[in-house]
Amino acid sequence: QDQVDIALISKGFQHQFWQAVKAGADQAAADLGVSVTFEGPESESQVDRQMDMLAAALSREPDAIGFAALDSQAALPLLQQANDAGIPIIAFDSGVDSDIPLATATTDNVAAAALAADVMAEKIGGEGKVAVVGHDQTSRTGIDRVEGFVNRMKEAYPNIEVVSIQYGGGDQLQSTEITKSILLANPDLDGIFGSNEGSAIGVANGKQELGSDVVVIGFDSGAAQKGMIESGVMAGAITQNPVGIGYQTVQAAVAALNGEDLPKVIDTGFYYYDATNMDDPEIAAVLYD
Amino acid sequence: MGGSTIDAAARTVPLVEMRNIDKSFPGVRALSQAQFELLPGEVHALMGENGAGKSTLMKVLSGVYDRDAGEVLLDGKPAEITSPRQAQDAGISIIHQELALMRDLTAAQNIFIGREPRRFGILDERQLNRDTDAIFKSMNLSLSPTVLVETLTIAKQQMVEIAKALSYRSRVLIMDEPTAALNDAEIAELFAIINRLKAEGVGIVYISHKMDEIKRISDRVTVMRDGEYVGTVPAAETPMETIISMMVGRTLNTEAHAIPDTSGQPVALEVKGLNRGREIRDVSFSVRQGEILGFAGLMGAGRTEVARAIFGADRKESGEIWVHGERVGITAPRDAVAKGIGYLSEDRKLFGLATGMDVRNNIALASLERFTNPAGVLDEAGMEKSARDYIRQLAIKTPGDTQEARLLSGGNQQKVVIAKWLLRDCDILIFDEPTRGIDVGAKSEIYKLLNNLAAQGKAIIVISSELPEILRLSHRIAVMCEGRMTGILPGDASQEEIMRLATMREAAMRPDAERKIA
Amino acid sequence: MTDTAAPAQKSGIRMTGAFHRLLAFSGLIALVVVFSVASPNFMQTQNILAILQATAVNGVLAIAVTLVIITGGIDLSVGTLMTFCAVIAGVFLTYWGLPMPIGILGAILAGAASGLISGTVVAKLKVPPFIATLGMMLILKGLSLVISGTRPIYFNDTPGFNQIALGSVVGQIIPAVPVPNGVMILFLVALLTAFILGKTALGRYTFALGSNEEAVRLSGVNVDRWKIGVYALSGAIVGVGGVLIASRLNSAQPALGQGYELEAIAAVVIGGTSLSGGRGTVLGTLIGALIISVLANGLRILSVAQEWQTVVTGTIIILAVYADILRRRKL
Amino acid sequence: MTDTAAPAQKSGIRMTGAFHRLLAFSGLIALVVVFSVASPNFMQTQNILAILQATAVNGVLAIAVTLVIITGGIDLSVGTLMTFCAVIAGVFLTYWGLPMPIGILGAILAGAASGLISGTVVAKLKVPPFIATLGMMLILKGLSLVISGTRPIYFNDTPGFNQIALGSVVGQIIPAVPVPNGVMILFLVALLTAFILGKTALGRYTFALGSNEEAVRLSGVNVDRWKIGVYALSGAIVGVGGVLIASRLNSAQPALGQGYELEAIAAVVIGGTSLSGGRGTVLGTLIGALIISVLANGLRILSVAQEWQTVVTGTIIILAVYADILRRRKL
Ligand SMILES: Nc1ncnc2c1ncn2[C@@H]1O[C@H](COP(=O)(O)OP(=O)(O)OP(=O)(O)O)[C@@H](O)[C@H]1O
Ligand SMILES: Nc1ncnc2c1ncn2[C@@H]1O[C@H](COP(=O)(O)OP(=O)(O)OP(=O)(O)O)[C@@H](O)[C@H]1O
Ligand SMILES: [Mg+2]
Ligand SMILES: [Mg+2]
Repeated sequence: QDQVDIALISKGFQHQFWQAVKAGADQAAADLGVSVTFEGPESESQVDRQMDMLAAALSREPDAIGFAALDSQAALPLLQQANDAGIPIIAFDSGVDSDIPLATATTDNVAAAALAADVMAEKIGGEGKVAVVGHDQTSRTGIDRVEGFVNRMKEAYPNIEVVSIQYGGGDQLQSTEITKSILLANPDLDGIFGSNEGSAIGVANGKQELGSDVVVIGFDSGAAQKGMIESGVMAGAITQNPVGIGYQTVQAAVAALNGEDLPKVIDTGFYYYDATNMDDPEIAAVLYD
Repeated sequence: MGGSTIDAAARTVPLVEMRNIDKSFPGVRALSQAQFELLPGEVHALMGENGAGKSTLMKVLSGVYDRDAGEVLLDGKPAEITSPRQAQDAGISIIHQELALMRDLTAAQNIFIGREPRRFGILDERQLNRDTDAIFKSMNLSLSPTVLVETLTIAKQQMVEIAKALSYRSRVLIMDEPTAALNDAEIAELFAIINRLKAEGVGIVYISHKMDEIKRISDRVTVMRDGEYVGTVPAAETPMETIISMMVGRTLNTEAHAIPDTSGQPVALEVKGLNRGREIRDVSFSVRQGEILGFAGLMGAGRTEVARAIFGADRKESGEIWVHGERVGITAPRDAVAKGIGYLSEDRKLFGLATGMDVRNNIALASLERFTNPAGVLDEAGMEKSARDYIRQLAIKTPGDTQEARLLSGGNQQKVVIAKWLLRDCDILIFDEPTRGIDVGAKSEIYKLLNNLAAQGKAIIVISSELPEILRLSHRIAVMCEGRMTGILPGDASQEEIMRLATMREAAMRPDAERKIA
Repeated sequence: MTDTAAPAQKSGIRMTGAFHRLLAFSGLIALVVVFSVASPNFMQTQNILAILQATAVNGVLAIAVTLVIITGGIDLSVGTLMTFCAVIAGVFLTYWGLPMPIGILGAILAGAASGLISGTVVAKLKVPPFIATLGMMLILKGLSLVISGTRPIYFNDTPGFNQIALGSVVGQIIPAVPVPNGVMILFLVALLTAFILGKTALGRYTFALGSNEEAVRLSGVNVDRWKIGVYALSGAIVGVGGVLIASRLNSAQPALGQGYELEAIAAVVIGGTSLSGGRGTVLGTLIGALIISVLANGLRILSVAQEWQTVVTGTIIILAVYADILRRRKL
Repeated sequence: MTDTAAPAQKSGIRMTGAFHRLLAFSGLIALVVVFSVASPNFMQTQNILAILQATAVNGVLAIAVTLVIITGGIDLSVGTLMTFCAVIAGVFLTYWGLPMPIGILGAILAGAASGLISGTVVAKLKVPPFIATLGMMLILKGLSLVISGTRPIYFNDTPGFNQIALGSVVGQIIPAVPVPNGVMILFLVALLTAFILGKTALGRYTFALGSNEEAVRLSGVNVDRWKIGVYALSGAIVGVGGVLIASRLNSAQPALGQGYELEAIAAVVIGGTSLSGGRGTVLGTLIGALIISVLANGLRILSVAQEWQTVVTGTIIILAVYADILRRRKL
């Protein structure tokens, strides 16, 4: 008898966030005695590549599928096909506008970024100029986090102006250069928000290289970001629970295969962390290296 | 060169012996049981029609191609030469028929490529240029070692190739049509060098289609036909007709040069006050229908430049061009072609042929519109028929009209380009060195063809560096020197008159005059 | 050997074509055999259709690039141009509510216009194709974002739009083989392009330009015009690719596309088209595109770790081209 | 005109060099002037240093590609090779705890080894450089992920490692101009490469190969060996780039690098090196890389919307190359 085979199609692969999701999934696979594959396109813009991956996964006839849709509409025909074949589907990271997924393990990116805005406002004293270094101009997470941050600032903090929003593709080097330009063009800047791990590290790098004392709020975790928060270069960061997302996705898939009922939404949560609470067990559990 | 040389040589061990060499290319048997022998201190001419296999045989000897079968002996001992390097080490160097220079490097860098003088691992450019200068001086060549090769005319590039071959100080020197691009003065210089090398005991293989050169320079002649060995004869004792009939397997009749009276014919092309920098200075002339106007001059006289300027291939600074009594504006070759002017360039590989395409398409290249229906679809059958017609008419040696042009021998490539313009049916034709690298048989066919075209009323300009050719063909002869037209002579002018006009220089040529980059 | 073939084909699709094509196929067949043996899931109809579907867009782009490469050029802008065309379709259909055929035509014309610009920059300004199309790649990438307002445009208001790629006219006739329309469109584009290359003056000049442009110019041909024509045709084909991907995703994704050009070029070269110009076939390109899709699909079906998939793909690309070179040398 | 110049320089840096270089600089200067006028923040020492720092990695990669392009080839693998070399340094220093110099040497040797492989595939297997290096790009990308275990490797245990790029030896001597070491390394690499190109046999053959490879072969030169040598040297230089980026980020990021090759090639061509081989200069490449950095920095300083930045960059790349072509035509 073969092991239960679960195919996870994610939004990305190389980035640490997705590797953390993969780690969680692998952990769950080991705990539950199933086998899991994990695949994702190179960038969050390659919607069609994700379709090809999903199609290939379907051909493999897995027992269940976990899917983080880059574009929920584009995936509908294939998801329908999976549904018709009786393959249970668990959505993760972002939801799909459809009833097909039995459950969705996700973070509310808009709310998470709004929390970043709140922290930023507090750190800079409720007024001043801030900037955003985003990771992707068009992907769901990219848009949600930048808009979540900017809209919260507009609504709640009229004295804070977002002077510049630029995108570094999540590439650390590019984000570093962008940050330096922003800092040099706006010498009176008070804070910068980096919208994912690569962006946040790039922002902190840029700050360090110029010897600026701007407040940096990051997103996600990883060894570098944790180190920067410890050393004070970065004030703090929002983290999701990627390991938890991966783990719970696989867990939900197994539960579905066992015929258990699932909640429609599994909120995996998000947290603000800084040097003061990083070692709290609750926080430490969701941080990854 | 008397028989004594041969007698003396007969007793020595040959430098090179090639026995029963076979070499095939896809679809072509280039060599079959070919033979060749070279003695020390001998100039051995290798002759044969286009595609006879001369270049291929020499490429086998110089390590460019591996032979399929046969033996090569050096100094009587069997030798394996599988790379140009091995050939060099064995004392064999070659001047290739197709120029093989690195255009972006200087003359000196080209000559010593692979053998650069170094000091502490660093290139010693000073030494390099000194050595090169010494070679140039020994050749009586006024050329700067630091000139970029791409700025040189074909003739000067050829001289650089010769200098390169000489620099190896080889015992065997192969020259594959070294004079195709040279003028008489340069040829005389080359022959002086050959005689010097001969005296030093160097064996020289000399390939040329110019019959008079063979008589002047060579001791023995080996004739090839269709990749096979035909025979070896002493040069001095054997009448030219015999050699030619060995080459072509029949005797050729050379017609007398008849100059028709075209003075009553309307002017087809008139050029007034053409100017461009130093290359073309106030050139005016006209050609009548049915007339062949020869263009004579030394290397770099500007004849090619004039032709290209008329044709619109290069821009001109001033000047008028009149076609059939109507002033025309020509800014690109297509304007010229639209006015019925065709130009056969002097460098067929670079400018004449789409080498990757087949013979049929090369012939049709200038006339595709004619074979295109309103929907843009080509009439392939029509193209095939035309191509086959011209392959027959010009006796182009090719397995078929779908053979790739690059696989033809040099001479046959030239014929393909001629066919292209004939098919285009231009009534003003400019032929720039039409017989460069073409064998005697084909040459006389092309002469006949040019005469026929003239008789049909076409106006023809023939640019040639071979005076006999100019004299043989032209109804009138225009002579150029340093960009100016120094005179127009009747077709029965003497060589001396032409040379006098061709050397009517304004000022003595500065030694670095060819360095055009300023 | 191919003396029996219609003479018309000989230059465009070359004399050694038949044999060569057979051998080029053999690489593809070898891959298929290996994957079939390795996984029972590979040879299912569903999976074959998935592979074909995955080939559609890249295949169309590769055919477009084939034209440019035969002239001796290269086109790095096909990926972002595809996206630009998709966005144009989105603007026409969703923002402006125009009828579907006009949206499709708009996308194809936008592609042709962009090709016209690239071609003009290459032919008239003499900018090397690599740079001209690299510049265009960036320009089009930016413009797609500008025009779309940096977010996807959905085609929900144009019912039937996603049937262009996903529906199956063939399946309606023969239900057993529901070949998606996208794949049929790829084949149609391939046939049409092969016809243009083999039988028309434009095709002949495409080869001639790649063989020796100067000789063509000196033959009195208006080289610039034909070259621009080739780029425009190539752009129009990319426009078809834009419609296909928009239909497949039922949306125009403005950030998509960069990187697709390299995959398309790889398909072209694996298919035996020479990067130095003058030779190439549409059939070869199709095979090249299929090899890439089969490889990607097969490795996924076998659940090969993603990082190793990349390594294997890189290796196979080199080996495929090397095999092609060996084959030619033997001929 | 340049009769007084040392003859040795003529081929490497060309006869028309002096004048041409002046004009190439003028494009850079024009950009600098425009941005200085447009923003008071542009001409600060800090910003100039930021631009230089931003040029370091791309500059080194561009110099590496220059060598290959002069031979008439192209190298698409420099971006991912850079990452691979950085990962190797990470493995040596962080995973294995070896001393810093060995880590640096390891990265450079890894680059040279990869160049050796690319060069061998190109020279011996006759695979076109475009494809050989495209394959290598994918292979190296996968291997970086495999070797690093798909996660960044940090250099926290190697104190001083990030001083390689970020420290400033110059600043310690002249505090007013704290030019980062990374920039000095770029200049060193440039000087060394210019020397090799102009004064050594390897350099001579680099130009000769790009000019007429067949002629070099017919001259009895071991073409393959030298070509492989050029690729290996180029790879070693990319290795330096890998060390630079690792030091700058104080980590080896295995997912980074793809896309950097096009920027490097753009710098090379903007700098006047011909993609058809045979001609090119290191100085030109440096200027080209600076033009790209200045452009990116200036547009960011001016807060031009990102999508428009891409459009402007694409346009300027085309215009810069076109200006270079016009200039040459006049000479
Ligand atoms: N590389 C090649 N591939 C295929 N065929 C070739 C090749 N080189 C030469 N040939 C063919 O071999 C035959 C001999 O050619 P070769 O160049 O030796 O003739 P040649 O006597 O030097 O002629 P020419 O006087 O025109 O230079 C010709 O039929 C030619 O088409
Ligand atoms: N590519 C070039 N770059 C610079 N100068 C050139 C170039 N080609 C030719 N020239 C120069 O132009 C002048 C005319 O050369 P052209 O080739 O027209 O002479 P020609 O009379 O046709 O001689 P040939 O017998 O060599 O064909 C010469 O001074 C020559 O040095
Ligand atoms: Mg020959
Ligand atoms: Mg001439």
